[in-house]
Formats: sequence, C-alpha cells, structure tokens
Amino acid sequence: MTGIELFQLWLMAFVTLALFSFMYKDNPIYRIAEHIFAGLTAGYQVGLIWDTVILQQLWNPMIDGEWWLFIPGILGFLMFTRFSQKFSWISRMSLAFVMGVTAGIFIISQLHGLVLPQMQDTMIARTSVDKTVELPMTLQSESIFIVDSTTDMALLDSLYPEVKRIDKANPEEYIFSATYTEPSDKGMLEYYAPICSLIGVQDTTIKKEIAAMEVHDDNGIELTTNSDGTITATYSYSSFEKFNSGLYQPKIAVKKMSIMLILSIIIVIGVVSTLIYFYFSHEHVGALGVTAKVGIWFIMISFGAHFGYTVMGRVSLLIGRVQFLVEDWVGSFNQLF
Amino acid sequence: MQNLTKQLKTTVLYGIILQKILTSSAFAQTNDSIFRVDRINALILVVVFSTTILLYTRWARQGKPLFLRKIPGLDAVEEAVGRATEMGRPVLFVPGIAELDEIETIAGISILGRVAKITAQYETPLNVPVRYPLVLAAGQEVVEQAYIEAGKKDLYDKDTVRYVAGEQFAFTATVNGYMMRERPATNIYMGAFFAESLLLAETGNAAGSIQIAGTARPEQLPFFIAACDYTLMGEELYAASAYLSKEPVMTGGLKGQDFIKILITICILLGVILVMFGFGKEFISLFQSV
Amino acid sequence: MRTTVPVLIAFISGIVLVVSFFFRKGTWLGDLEQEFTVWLTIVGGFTLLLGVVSITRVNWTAVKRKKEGWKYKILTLIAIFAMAIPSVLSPDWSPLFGRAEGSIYDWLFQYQMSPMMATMFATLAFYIASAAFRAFRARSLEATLLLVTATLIMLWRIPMGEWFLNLFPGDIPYLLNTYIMGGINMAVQRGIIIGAALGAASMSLRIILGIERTYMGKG
Amino acid sequence: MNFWEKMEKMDRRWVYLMVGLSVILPFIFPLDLPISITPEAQSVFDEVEKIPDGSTVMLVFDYYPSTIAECEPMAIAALHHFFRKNCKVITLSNIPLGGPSMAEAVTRDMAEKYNKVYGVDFVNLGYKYGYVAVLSGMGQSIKSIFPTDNSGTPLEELPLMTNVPNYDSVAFIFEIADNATADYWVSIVYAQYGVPMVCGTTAVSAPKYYSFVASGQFKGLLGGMKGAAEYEQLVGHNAAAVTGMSAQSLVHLLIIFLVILGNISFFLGRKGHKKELV
Repeated sequence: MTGIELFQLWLMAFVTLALFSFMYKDNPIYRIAEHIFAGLTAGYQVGLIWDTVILQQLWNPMIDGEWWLFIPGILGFLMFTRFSQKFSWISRMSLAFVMGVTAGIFIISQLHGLVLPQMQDTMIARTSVDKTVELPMTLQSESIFIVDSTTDMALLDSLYPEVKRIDKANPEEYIFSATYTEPSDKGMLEYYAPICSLIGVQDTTIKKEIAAMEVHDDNGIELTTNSDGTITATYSYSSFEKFNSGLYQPKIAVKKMSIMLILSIIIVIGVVSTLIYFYFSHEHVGALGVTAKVGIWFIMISFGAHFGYTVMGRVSLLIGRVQFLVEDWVGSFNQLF
Repeated sequence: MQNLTKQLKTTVLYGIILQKILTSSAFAQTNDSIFRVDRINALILVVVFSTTILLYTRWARQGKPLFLRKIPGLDAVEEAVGRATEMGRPVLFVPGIAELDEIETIAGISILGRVAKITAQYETPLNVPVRYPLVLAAGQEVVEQAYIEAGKKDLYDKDTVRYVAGEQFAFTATVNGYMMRERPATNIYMGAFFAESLLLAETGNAAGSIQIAGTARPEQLPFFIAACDYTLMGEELYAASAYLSKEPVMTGGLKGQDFIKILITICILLGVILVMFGFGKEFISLFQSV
Repeated sequence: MRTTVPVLIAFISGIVLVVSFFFRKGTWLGDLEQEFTVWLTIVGGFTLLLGVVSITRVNWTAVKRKKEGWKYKILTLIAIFAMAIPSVLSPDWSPLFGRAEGSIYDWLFQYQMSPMMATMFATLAFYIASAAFRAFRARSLEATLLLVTATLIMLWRIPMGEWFLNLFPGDIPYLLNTYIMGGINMAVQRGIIIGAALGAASMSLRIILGIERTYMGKG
Repeated sequence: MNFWEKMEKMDRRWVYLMVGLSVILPFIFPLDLPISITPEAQSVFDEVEKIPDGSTVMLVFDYYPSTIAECEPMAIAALHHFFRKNCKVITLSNIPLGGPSMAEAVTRDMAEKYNKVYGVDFVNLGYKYGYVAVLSGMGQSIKSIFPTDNSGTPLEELPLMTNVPNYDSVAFIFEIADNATADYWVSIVYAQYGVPMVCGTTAVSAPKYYSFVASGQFKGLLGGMKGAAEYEQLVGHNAAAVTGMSAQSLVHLLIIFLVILGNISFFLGRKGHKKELV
C-alpha cells in the first residue's frame, strides 16, 4: 500500500468514525465532519450541473443549431432573480414552467400509470399455477417469420427448414391455433387456461409473451369449443403491436390454475378497507367505522411486515461500513508500525 | 464449402432482418389516427376526475357546508406548539426533503403556514431547515405571510426558514446536530421523507422532543409510527393541509377525492363480483393501461 | 402581471403535457411534449445551482458576523469551493480539473462524500434496533399486530429463523410470504398508493388551473 | 425502581453497543448458513434467462453510494448474467450523486472479465436531471435526452447506440433502485412502452413493490441483501451478499430478543408500579 493509499484509507476511516461518534453524543469532531459534508455536497452539484446540464444539454446543442434552447436557458437564469427583493417575482415565471410541466406529467402518470393498473389487478382473482403442460400443437407452422408479403422467403426456408410462411388473408395479420381437450377433472375453483407465447429467436431483440390473464379466455386468445369436445385456442397476431421483423417461435400451452380464494378475498378487503380508512367525508361510525377499523388492523400488520423486512436492509448497510473498518482500516495498522 | 454457403445465407438473412427493423417504424405507423383510441379509458378517468374535483371546489367556494371528519393527531400540533412555549424552547418544522414539485412538499408548506401562525401568536421561536432552494423561497414567503397575519411582523426573522444542505444525508447530519444542540421542544415533520425519517425521529426522541410526523410514503410510515408521538398517514397529510387551512379550495379538492375513492371502491367490488360469475373479462379490460 | 403570467405559463405547459399523452408520438403535439421535457431538465438544473448560491450566502454571512459556530462554517465554505471550482475548469488544462477519474472533484467524492453518506445510512441499523426496543410494546391491539408481524417477518428473513419456523406445523414461511407480504401488505400498500395518487393528481390539477399557488408563496 | 423498570428505561446506547457487536463478531468468527430462494427472486432469474442472447438491455443504477452494500451485489450479479448471455448493456442513472461513476466502475470491472468492448457491448449514458422528463423523453428519442454518453462521446460515435433510438429496441430493463424512481419506471416506461422490467431494491422499499410484482408491472423483485444473495446463488457467483447474511441473522435475533425483553419489562414493570401505588 502506497503512502497516498494509506492516507486515503485513514481519511475515510476518520469521517466514518466521526459520524458514528454522534450516537454516543454530539461532539466537535462530529461538527467538523457535518460541516464539511454540507459544503462538499453543495460543491458536488456545481460540477454536476455545469457539465451535464449547462454544457451538454444547453450550450452544446445551442451551438449545434438548436437555437430555441435559449428559452429554457433564460428561464433558468431568471431563477436567480430570487436573490433580489425587487425582481424576485420574475423567478415565478420559471417556477411556473417547472410546476406546470411536472403537474402535467403527474396527472397522467398517477391516474394512468398507477390508479388504473392497481385497480385492475385488485379485481383479478389471485391464482396459483398447479402445472403447465405444453400442447402437442396442431399449429399451422412451427415458426413464423414476420415480414411483408413481397419478400422472397425461399432462401430462408431452405436455410431454416422449420421456417415457413404462414398463409394469410390479411397481409398484416397472422393467426395460429392449437387444439386441446379441456380435461374434465377440474375442481370448483380450478380451471385450465391456454397461454400463447411468441418469442423472438435469432438475432432479434423483441420478445413478447401473451399469457391469458387469470380469467378464462383473455388477452386476445379466443377459445372455441369444437363439436368433438376439444377446444381450439386461437391467437391472432396483428402487426400493429410492437413487433419487428424477425424469427418468432410460437407456442401454446395449457396451465392448470387454482383460484386462491382466501388470498383474493384478503386483497379485496385490504384495498377497500384501506381506501375507506382514508375517507374523510364522514365520521367513522357504523358500517364505515367497522370497515375503517379493519383498515387500521390491516395497515398495522402491513407496517409491521414492512418494519421487519427493512431491518435487513439497514443492517446490510452497516455491514458494508464494518467490513471497511475491520478489514481495510484495521488491516492497515501493521503497515504503520 | 457448405459452411461458406450457410454463412453467406446467414449474412443475407441478417441483412433482411436489419432492413426490416429499420423500416419497421414506418410499418408501425400505418394506423392513420393520430389520437390514441386505446387510451380512451385514461381520458375518461382524467375527465371524470377533473370534473369532480372542480365541481366540489366550486361548491366549496359558493359556501356550501362540506363536512370533514376530525383527523386524530392534528389537534396535537397546536398542543405541541403550546408545550414549546411553556418550556421556552423552539419548534422545529421540516417540510420534507423533496423539491417543491413534489406534491407532498406543497402540502407540507401549507401546513407550515398554519404552524407559523400559531408560533407567531405564542411568540415561540420557529426553525425550518430545507433542502431545496425553491422550498426555501416558498417557505419564507409563507412564514412571513403568517407572521403578518398574526400581527407580529416585527418578530419575523428571515433566517427562520434556512437552506441547510443539498444532499439527503448532509441535510440529516445538520438537522440532527441542531436537534441535539438546541433541543427543540417540538419537532414537526410534514412532507416527503425517505431513509432519513428514522434518523430524524430517533434523534428527536433522544433529545426529548414531542414529535408529530406526516408523509404519504407508505415505506417510511412504519418508522414514524414507531418513533413519533403522532403520525399522519398517507392522504391524511393532504387532508391535514385542507383541514388546517379551512380553505374552500383545499376542502373541495379533498371532498372530490373522496367521491372518486367511492367510485373506485364500487368499480373494484363490481369487478370482483363479475369475475366471480365469469363475466369479468370485458369489464376488467376497461382498466387496461397502455 | 406578477400572478397572471405565471399562472398562464403553468396552465399552458401543464395542458400541453396532458393533451399530448392522448396523441400519437411523431405528431407536432407529441414533439412539443418532448421539447418541454428537455426544457424542464434545463430549468430544473438551474434551480439546483440556486441552492449552492444560497448555502454560500448563508455561511458567508454567518462567518462575517461571527455568529455562533462560525468557525465550523469556514469549513463548509472551503469545502464548497474546493469541490466546485476545479470541477468547472476545463480538464484540458490539468487532469486535476473536470470530473473524470483522477480529478480533485472525483477524489473528494470517492474519499470524503461517499464514506460519509454510507456512514449516515449505516447508523440506521442502530436506530432501528432502539426504535423497535422502545416502541414495540403490546399496549393495544394495533400495537400488538405491528410487533407480532414485525417479529415473524424478521425471523422469516434469516436462515436459522426459517428453520425455527419450519419446526411448527403448516408451512409458516410460505404463509408469511403469500398472505402477509403478498396479501395484506400488498393490499394496504396498494390502498395507500391509490389514495396518494388521487391526492397528488388533484394537487397537480389545481396547479395547472392556477387554483393552488402555494409554490408562489400565496399559501 | 425494580430491575424490569430499569430495563425498560435502558439507555439507547447499550442497544447501539449490542448492535455493533453483533455485526462485528461474524467477521471474526464466520458462520456458514444456507439461503433459500423466494419466488420473486427466481422470476428475476427466469426473466433474464428468457431474453434472447445478444439482446439490448438497460441496467439502471438508481441507487446512492449509501446503499452500495445492498444494491451493488445485484448490479454485479446482473452483469454476470447479461454478459454471459452476450447481451448489450446500456447503463444509466437518475441519481446525481455517484450514480454514473458507480455504473462506470462496476460495468468496466465486469466487462474486463468478459472481454467486452465499450461502445459495442456496453455504454454508460450517465445522468440527467429530472427523472420524470428523462424517462418519458427516452420513449421518443434517447438521443434527445442523452446527446452524449457519460464521458462526453456523442452517441453517433457509439456503434451500440446507433441501433437503439428508443425503448422499442430495448428488450429488457433491470432497474436497481433505493428510492422512488422505480415507481416512475413503472408508471411511465412500463405503462406507456411495455418494456418488460424487473426491479432490485433495498429491503426497505421491497414490500411496496410487491404490489407492482403482483400486477405484473415488475416481472420479478430482489429485496435487499437477502434478495441479492438469492440472485447471486442463482447466477452462480456467490459474493458479498452471501457473506453478509450471517451478521444479518445475528442482528435480527438481537432485535427479536430486545422486543421480547422490552415487552416482558413493560408488563412486569407496570405490575410493579401498580403495586407501589396500592
């Protein structure tokens, strides 16, 4: 270990111990570390913003011809009017822009990105997959190569014998199907669900799996009962979806699913009672009161779980520091003497 | 030789794939509608949501009496400030550690306005460390306004709200140091908090302060509950700012959210029932977000 | 002018973002959205610099007026300049400048800031233990639920605890994972997420419509 | 004041001392404990396995240096996994403090082991302010948000990036976060672009993300050091996380012991107090 490395190590050990010492009691060493810390973080931001925002995002594109970026540049500079008594109101313009754009993104991301999917998932019954059986497929083709109708596929067919072009009435729609017999041995809360997957092979980066949701037939998979009692699962693929050209391997399998009734009920009760607990328009009496009470019990259990789970994380951070102190710092003592 | 042919063919194949990938963006836009029809459900939600909030806000402004239940822990704010006065020690208010564009911070700032009014009336010193300059600006204006409204403009000190440090833990280190040195009688944490929640609350507890916290972050609530005397959970934070300010705009917004919450509950229950009877497929697909 | 213009700016910028969400990318509305988000990163960057100016001013005043603890504040000022000045100078002049590896900036980050942040975070392990010891008392039904769940989950998360739980009939680790973490905990988090999302969306709506002006200091 | 009352009012510094000792001891006397795999970690592994070899993936370093102990083992294990599958890795960070440099250090280190070339097999985009704008902006064009990579090289000069205009060419996103940015990956990127993603997070955030796993918005979840240890085992590269588990176990036992002790003294101390009153 060189002198400079030893110095760095001791410096790191010093600030680590200085901050730990606060747990015993407040002391001047802690105050020194605390004040240096505050200063360094402020300085850190200067370098960061200068490089990543002012140079890369504003200055360089502006010289490259994106002259209109002077607008946000000016808006940014106007922020500094904050420090003047007289002109501080001007900074509200920039502030208003920041708040407006953020609020716009927020409305959408909260309602569309959080509320809708979380609601949707609450309604779907929880299931467990008992087993998945891949079907002996009577597919029209084992693999498909999605490409428009004008391309000559002969070359590809000879190279990859498994690649065949699917006959298609509509040049942008591909249909593949498998037939299976729905077994008759299912219980009350069990059912069989087809899963259809279309996985890109070879050098494409696109992959998509289309699994039926936890209701009977869904997500574009159509089920038709044939006269002989078998069921045909058909998935029609249309190229409006985000697929690119490439080789895809279609597969149809059947999952035996059981609905986890108790879990599904717990989740619905949990979500609804938590929502009701945060209902402010009425006093919590009567049925509302009971629901809110259940809500607070659920909330407490959830917080307990959360607390217990978190301990682990906090300890692991301490382990990182102790590892440094014990192995690196104490380990360097013999170099000193 | 065979290998070479195969390699050649592979190269050609890759070429075709590459060309297809390059042209596929044009391929994807064959749909001529510029409107995202598939997002119509989100549009409906946004419209229903906005209309509800605006209607309730309008009713609130017109002076329609809108009932809001009492939130436990809110009265504690006034009591706790009173306690600080008795002890002759300051009140510490932390409006979270997020930027002003975080909604929780705005709720925290509006609660700060109310707290500042009480401390102004009691003439108790108030200390507000903040982590972002915009929060600093907003906080200063709100506190000054509160002191003016309480008729104590001469008592207002510009350093009441002060910028401490720009980084989470540098901020925490400074506030913790302050707590152990000045030993405020009351600590109020209202806003967005992250890992520092427990660092602040435990140090405050060690310093013997009464502590009231409020945050909408579910992951930090357990720690505030464990270490503080009162905790406002989740939406209670937003409700608190409406309740304390008694502003019709805030109350109206809260009532509107309550209405939407009931709608959501009904939708969920309806969906569950439909799924149970096997008719849920279409209904559930209404909530698909793309 | 002082209120109307900002409210108008917030309205226009917010509405553009909301409306463009419902239109396909590649249309002029979609492109405007893109431009606005780029602008946001630029204006937002400046607000961070505002903080640096602010902290420098506060500390400078404290040192000048010799306020309590001013000697420590000198350290803060030195730290700010030591970190900031070399970082904005061109690395072409000296390898010590700029932000790359081997610069002053990088060195201070690696050997001062980094260990400090890690240490502050690590103290949480101590605090979480003392908070659990003090607060987890079976005072009421709610408190009991909290402490029993926390204890069970802590046992479940460590190998010997899992072994211990498996001594009892019924697959307790499975039940904890499925019904507590994936059931009750998930449902409650979801309830809070939905509620808080509504709160945040309603606040955003009020900002766009200029009803909420706390951010301008009109609380 | 009897023994139990004293116990109840025990100075918190004794607790700190006990915690400190239980973390230090395993370093001196190491324990070897087995680790079980949770389904959430298994699905992270399975999802990565499912990606076709050679695909382009994003590895997001959304954690601060302060949570290195939990998050870095995940990043390292993920890189083992990706590079083994010859995936092209794009790293970026929404964390100004240390995010880009950690991504740089970890990725370069791993790339050396697997003989990967910068610009061809992996790229570090670095950091830009404002995660909301960054995440939604990249859907249209990555280049408009990151005109250059972390070290200032224009994206056009990086062969990997010329084929990746936006999320459409990204097969998979591995988000490692110790804060709420994971929410935005879900509510913006997954909701609007549907790129499959998994999340590695600190133990503190993990419970919250269970609801995202259940709704399929995250395909899998690694929670804290235990999650990292599980993934390390699945990938077959036992490292930091696995060794840390013993110290973890001791502290958990200590806290459970303290909670039990606290409750006994709470009830007994209260009884004693009542007697005095009578």
